[in-house]
Amino acid sequence: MATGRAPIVEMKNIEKHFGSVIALNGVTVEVYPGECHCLLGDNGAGKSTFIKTMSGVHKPTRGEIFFEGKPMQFDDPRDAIAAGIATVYQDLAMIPLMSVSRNFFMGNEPLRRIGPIRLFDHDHANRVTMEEMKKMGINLRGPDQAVGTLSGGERQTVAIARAVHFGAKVLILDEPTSALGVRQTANVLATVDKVRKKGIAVVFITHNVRHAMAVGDRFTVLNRGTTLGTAQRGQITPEELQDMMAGGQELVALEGSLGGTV
Amino acid sequence: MATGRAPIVEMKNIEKHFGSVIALNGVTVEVYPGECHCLLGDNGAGKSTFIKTMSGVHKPTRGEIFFEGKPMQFDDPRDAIAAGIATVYQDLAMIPLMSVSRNFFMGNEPLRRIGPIRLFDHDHANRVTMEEMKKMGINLRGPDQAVGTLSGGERQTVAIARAVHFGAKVLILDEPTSALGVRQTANVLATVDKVRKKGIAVVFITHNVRHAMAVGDRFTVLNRGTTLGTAQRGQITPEELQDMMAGGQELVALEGSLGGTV
Amino acid sequence: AGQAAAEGERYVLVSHAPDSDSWWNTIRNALALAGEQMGVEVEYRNPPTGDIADMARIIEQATASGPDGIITTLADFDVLSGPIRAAVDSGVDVIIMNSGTPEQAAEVGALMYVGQPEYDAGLAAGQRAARDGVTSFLCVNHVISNPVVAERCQGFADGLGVDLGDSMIDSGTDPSEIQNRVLAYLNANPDTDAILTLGPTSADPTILALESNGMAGDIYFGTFDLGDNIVQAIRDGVIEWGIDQQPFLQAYLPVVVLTNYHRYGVLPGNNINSGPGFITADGLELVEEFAGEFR
Amino acid sequence: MSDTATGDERVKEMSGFRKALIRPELGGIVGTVAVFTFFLLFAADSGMFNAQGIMNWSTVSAQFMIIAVGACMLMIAGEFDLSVGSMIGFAGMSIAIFSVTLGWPVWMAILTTFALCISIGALNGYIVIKTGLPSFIVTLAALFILRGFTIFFPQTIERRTIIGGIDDAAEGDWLAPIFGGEIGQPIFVWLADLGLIDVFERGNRAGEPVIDGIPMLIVWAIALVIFGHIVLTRTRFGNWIFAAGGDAQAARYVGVPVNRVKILMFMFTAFCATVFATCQVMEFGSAGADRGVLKEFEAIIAVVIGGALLTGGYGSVVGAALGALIFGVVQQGLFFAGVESSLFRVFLGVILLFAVILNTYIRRIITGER
Amino acid sequence: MSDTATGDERVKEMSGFRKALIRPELGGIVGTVAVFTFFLLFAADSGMFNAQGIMNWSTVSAQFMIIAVGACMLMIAGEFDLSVGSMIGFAGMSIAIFSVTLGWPVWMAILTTFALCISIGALNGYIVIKTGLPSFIVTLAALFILRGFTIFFPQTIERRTIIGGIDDAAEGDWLAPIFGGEIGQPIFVWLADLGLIDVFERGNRAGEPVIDGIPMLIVWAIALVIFGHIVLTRTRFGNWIFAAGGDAQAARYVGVPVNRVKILMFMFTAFCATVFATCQVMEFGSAGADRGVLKEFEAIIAVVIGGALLTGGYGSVVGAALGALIFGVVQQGLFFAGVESSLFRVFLGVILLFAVILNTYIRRIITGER
Ligand SMILES: Nc1ncnc2c1ncn2[C@@H]1O[C@H](COP(=O)(O)OP(=O)(O)OP(=O)(O)O)[C@@H](O)[C@H]1O
Ligand SMILES: Nc1ncnc2c1ncn2[C@@H]1O[C@H](COP(=O)(O)OP(=O)(O)OP(=O)(O)O)[C@@H](O)[C@H]1O
Ligand SMILES: [Mg+2]
Ligand SMILES: [Mg+2]
Repeated sequence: MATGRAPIVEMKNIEKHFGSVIALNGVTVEVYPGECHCLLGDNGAGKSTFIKTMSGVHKPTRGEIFFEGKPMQFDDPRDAIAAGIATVYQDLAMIPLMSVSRNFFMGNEPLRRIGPIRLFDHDHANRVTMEEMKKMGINLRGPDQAVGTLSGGERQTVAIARAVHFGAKVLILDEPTSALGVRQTANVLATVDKVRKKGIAVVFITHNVRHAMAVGDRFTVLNRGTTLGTAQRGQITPEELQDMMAGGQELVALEGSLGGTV
Repeated sequence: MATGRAPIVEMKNIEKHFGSVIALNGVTVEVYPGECHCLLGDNGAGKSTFIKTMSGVHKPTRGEIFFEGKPMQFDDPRDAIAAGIATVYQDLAMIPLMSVSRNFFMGNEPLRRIGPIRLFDHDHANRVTMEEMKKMGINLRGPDQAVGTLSGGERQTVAIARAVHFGAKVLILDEPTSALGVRQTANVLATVDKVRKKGIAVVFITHNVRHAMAVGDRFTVLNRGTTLGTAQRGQITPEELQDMMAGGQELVALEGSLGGTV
Repeated sequence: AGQAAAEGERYVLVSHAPDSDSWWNTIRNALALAGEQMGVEVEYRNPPTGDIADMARIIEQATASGPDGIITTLADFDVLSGPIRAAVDSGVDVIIMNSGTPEQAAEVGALMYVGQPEYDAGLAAGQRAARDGVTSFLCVNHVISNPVVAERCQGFADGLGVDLGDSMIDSGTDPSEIQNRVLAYLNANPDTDAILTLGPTSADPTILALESNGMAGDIYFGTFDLGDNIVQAIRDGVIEWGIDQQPFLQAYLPVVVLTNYHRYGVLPGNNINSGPGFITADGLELVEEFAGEFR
Repeated sequence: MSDTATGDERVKEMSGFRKALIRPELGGIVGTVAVFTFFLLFAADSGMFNAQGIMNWSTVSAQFMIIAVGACMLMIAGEFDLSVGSMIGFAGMSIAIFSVTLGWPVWMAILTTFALCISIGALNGYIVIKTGLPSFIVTLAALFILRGFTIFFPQTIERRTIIGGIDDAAEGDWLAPIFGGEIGQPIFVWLADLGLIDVFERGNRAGEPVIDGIPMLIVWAIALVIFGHIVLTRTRFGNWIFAAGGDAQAARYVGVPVNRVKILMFMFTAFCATVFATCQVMEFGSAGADRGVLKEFEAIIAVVIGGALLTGGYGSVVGAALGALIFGVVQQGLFFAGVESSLFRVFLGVILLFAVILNTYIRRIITGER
Repeated sequence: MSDTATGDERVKEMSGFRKALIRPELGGIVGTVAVFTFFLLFAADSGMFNAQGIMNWSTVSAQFMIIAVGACMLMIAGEFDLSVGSMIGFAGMSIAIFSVTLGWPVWMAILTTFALCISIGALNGYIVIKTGLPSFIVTLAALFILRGFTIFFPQTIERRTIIGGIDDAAEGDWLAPIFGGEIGQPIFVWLADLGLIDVFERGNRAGEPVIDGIPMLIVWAIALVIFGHIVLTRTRFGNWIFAAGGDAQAARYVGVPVNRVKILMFMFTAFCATVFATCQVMEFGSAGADRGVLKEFEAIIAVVIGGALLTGGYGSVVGAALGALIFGVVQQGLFFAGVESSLFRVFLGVILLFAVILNTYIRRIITGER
């Protein structure tokens, strides 16, 4: 599905060291518009670190990033966001004490000019927030409800809605479903599907092979800071993927009922 | 598998209100020794709240708790732990700045008498910690390594090892696998299986039907603070369970590939 | 603050001292006594932290509450002259006490000045010490940030005819720290001739310091203001003299003067210097009995 | 999908009235009403509410307000500054040394001092950001360092810890009246003519009204409160301040320049402290090394009484201003009511405790915090 | 399964030497060595290191140690107490009022004061636990309330704020020497005979050794440090203190009685403050209303220099004791070295900053914190 088109993000030989810890040791990944690229791997494989270099949170120790064909250097999440890379982090980027609409527009505040001064356009923010949340199936008490009063699933939805709303070209989701219930998960996966169909590139991190198989177009497996390769949808069975995710080693032997269910 | 034997914990008509929020609205559940009792349900269904009343963190607003047939009132997690109820919380009860062995024995410090004074027996604590962690397949740098330097999966394992080591009769696990990789998950499930076979009752909370089906003997589904009933293993298919977990409502319609995968 | 007292006059005394400054207790006691004896209502006000800018606000507040008279210190002429002048102009009679100079008192329009100009007192003490053969000294300043009190050291240095230089130390208010800083200083400068302390807070630990290093009675030791331990030390010969500016009079006289002025229109023609009086080992009886309370 | 959606059977409804009432400033408003009621009952005839009395507690409250605005915005941004008090002393001394000792024109002394103090604020912020240390520690160090220099410099240069004569130096200066002047004199003359306020009875100002005009201190306080309030609630930057204090990491992730926000807030706090110091120096004409002692606590107390959260991310400038008003009125009011002044601290402590307990309760309702 | 297992190819090994070196007290040790080296170089001939000089800075350091031990353990338990300084003033005044004004036997006055102050500590803790407010606010309120009463009571009862004559009252009391006495006099006489320490050359004590004995203050400091160190590192309760400060919620979950631990630590802090006050009162024979001002900061600074984490869960009593030693030596050393005394605050601030930066670095290595 990706051939013929130019990749929107190319990460080449990315390395990232934290002091004495080598978190990434040369990872190369390409992401194409309109695809859902799944990033899989063990705990501590370096998935979060990798997408954080993509979104400007970390600067890679070595390696290059091309965005829409041009070499790019993100000094700051702001730069990445401005370029069109929106990220929903594993540790949710929501501020519980602030209202939903302030959170929704955090970092992208709509402005209204009054003469020379530019003010935060609260009316616009509130209206858009209510609309967007309704589209996602969430009825807020009001736009000034504090995020702290929302459930985990609701917050996740706000975060995704926010990323999509601001016209991201690339949407990165770091384990968005790990703490979610069945319905909430279905909802998120459906959203991913919808977003992808709009031509947005989605990078999706998960530990759940089934979730990956459900929405993924391509699958990259990381292991201890290096990549074990990228597979196209249909070229790989869930079982093979599972094996790769476990780092190619034999799984701990489980008796009877347990085999193959995880 | 549970019939004929007396339940070790009986929770009858438990209600729990937080100010104006009714988190539990009359939940009745029985747990038998040697079974793995899965607690399932939507986000915010009240699963965590329920097990917290079982482990003495919250006092139920209404309802009764019987432990080994006798009515019990836990004023404090200490009481529950003393009675033999050990819990691994969703928000891990580990202190990152403290060493593994101090964490392992936190609340159960081994003492050594020197005349009239009783001191913390560090040697014993260190030895036991190293042994227990090795049994779980984790090689520590040393017992005084800070928990903050462990990965999420490792911490989870410490928490479970700790609970098992202190001779719990009931082991409660709140979403232990949600953030874990494939291998780590398999490991935890295998541990649950092992623990259950020792005759310990396990209460296992998860959003993943497959994990539940893999180790569960009985399944109780909570929905908006009430129970939708308890099913025996083999009496229910994963699909039925899935439906119940989603609160009996139709799932958000997903196209093609997505159906039935979550 | 009702106006129910026998004759109805109400006087407010405003000091620059922080709450905990014990020297001002004598002032408060004398004020209360004078109020009782004259049948007038008296109030004592001070900035809790000793901030003189806050004191200016308190004078303004006192003016707003419309008393018959205000008795105030003039700890910082620049800061306080405005509010005091405003008080005078709005019809409140003002007497300056304690700090300031007679000239400054006249300039702000006060009726008179009762007190001991700090610099002059220090100067007198310095001249006396010079006569006794002192050539170098240590000034133990427990309120380094209060400029009024530091004037005493400056005056003393000028009286001796030496440069203040490093002779003044910031001792802090903790007795043990004062004691040990004095010890440290004397250790490092063993040829110091004299010690000047600026009140009981610094004098008491200094006495202990001298007792512990054996210089008690040996080194020339003078202090400002009185307290139990100072009197005892004068008796023991540890302290040469204490400068008594007679705080009692500084509070008592203005009340009496103001009351009589308001009742009968009589007013002394001059300022009253309540000090410096040098208290030495002779004639300590009454001083001893009332030290810290009325002396 | 939503537990908190309208009509959720698991949440009892809150009345509309109660909801309208519940704002961050509520604690401050309740406190202000309580305090005024109290003093109207117990000190009404003491002159506290005549023109001079009102001017008196207004001025004191305005002083607190100026530093409270800075402290409030910094606290909302998740940090705080214990060096405010020392900064006040330092700024005043700096103006005095530049203008009196070095003989610079006063406007230059003031502008240089502003530049200097704001740089120190920026340095505080920079250290906090770079080292990741708690601001408590960093600004505690600054508290000691600044106070040390404030005593050291004048003592070394001028051999005393108080420097006067600034009013003479400021004569005819164009900048000085902006801090030390007064406005609205004609209004007061007119009010005095109407007999609404008293006039001086004697002296060379006999016949003039007892109140000259509104000191610039009060103007600055009001201006800063309005400025702070608008920035905080109406601008993009205000949203960033809340975000930086609520969860700095989360804010960074979505592209809020948290470091810049925090450093700017440290600078703003320093600015407010310098405004305070400049007004004081221009009004009184002298700078002392002990100015501003404990003011950092007073600022923090005013802010906390006004409903802000010590840990950041929540609060309101209007609340902080009300906190300052309460503080000022109580402090001066106790004098008017003739209460033994050593009990002032006791009252302050008790009010602080009650205010925070009330505010915590209000905040829990608003934010659903647990 | 483990990333951090030995032999992980992704982690560079740390040398054994470096590992042995890395302890929470390292910062304190480095600081102590640095400070002593400095003064040995620059003030060796000033008498700082003769018998009297050593006793001098030892006494000052011992004072800091007494309050630092309490503050340290409380800080590790995740709270802190700004009312320590006020508590010192309050406790001293309480002993004075009971023994001098009310004429109670001194031992009864001391014991009653201990009971009273420890109860106030417990109340502080209780309010913090029950309301969930930050201890900063609660103890700030206590700071004001206690200081207010410390001034108010003696002023109302005795009409003065310094009460003397406690030494006379303590004559022959069995408890007083435990706080105000000295031990080891014969040793010093013997040392003086050997010529190892000087004797007074002039004054009324000529011929006696310059040091009488070791003040009980130092004995108390050492005893408290040892006690605190053992409790913290060697007992079950010590583990609970770390747990309560590291993550109160997590500790509660596994059955640590967090509330009890925290309240007990508040009580212990109050106990230390009272020991400090009692030693001071017994040594100086008088109690003043301004005793202890700013001591809360000094205690916190000593603890933080000693490597404890302001946010709790990490630290060491030995470190805090070293912090107190550094503090005391620097303070007295500057006097010996003849540095302008107003610069002491500047040094203090600078040392504080450097110490915490060093400590943060060490802690990150130990705990893998990011
Ligand atoms: N800021 C940091 N400093 C030091 N080490 C870090 C830092 N962030 C991550 N690491 C280390 O880098 C490695 C990769 O971490 P990362 O969070 O990227 O893993 P992950 O694949 O996202 O794991 P998970 O599935 O558990 O989320 C881990 O060993 C981790 O401990
Ligand atoms: N301390 C509390 N105060 C107020 N409301 C609470 C509290 N704890 C839980 N709740 C509310 O009670 C309900 C049940 O929460 P609970 O955490 O038990 O859900 P859960 O089933 O564990 O959900 P998840 O699968 O997301 O972990 C939610 O609406 C939650 O907001
Ligand atoms: Mg991750
Ligand atoms: Mg839960």
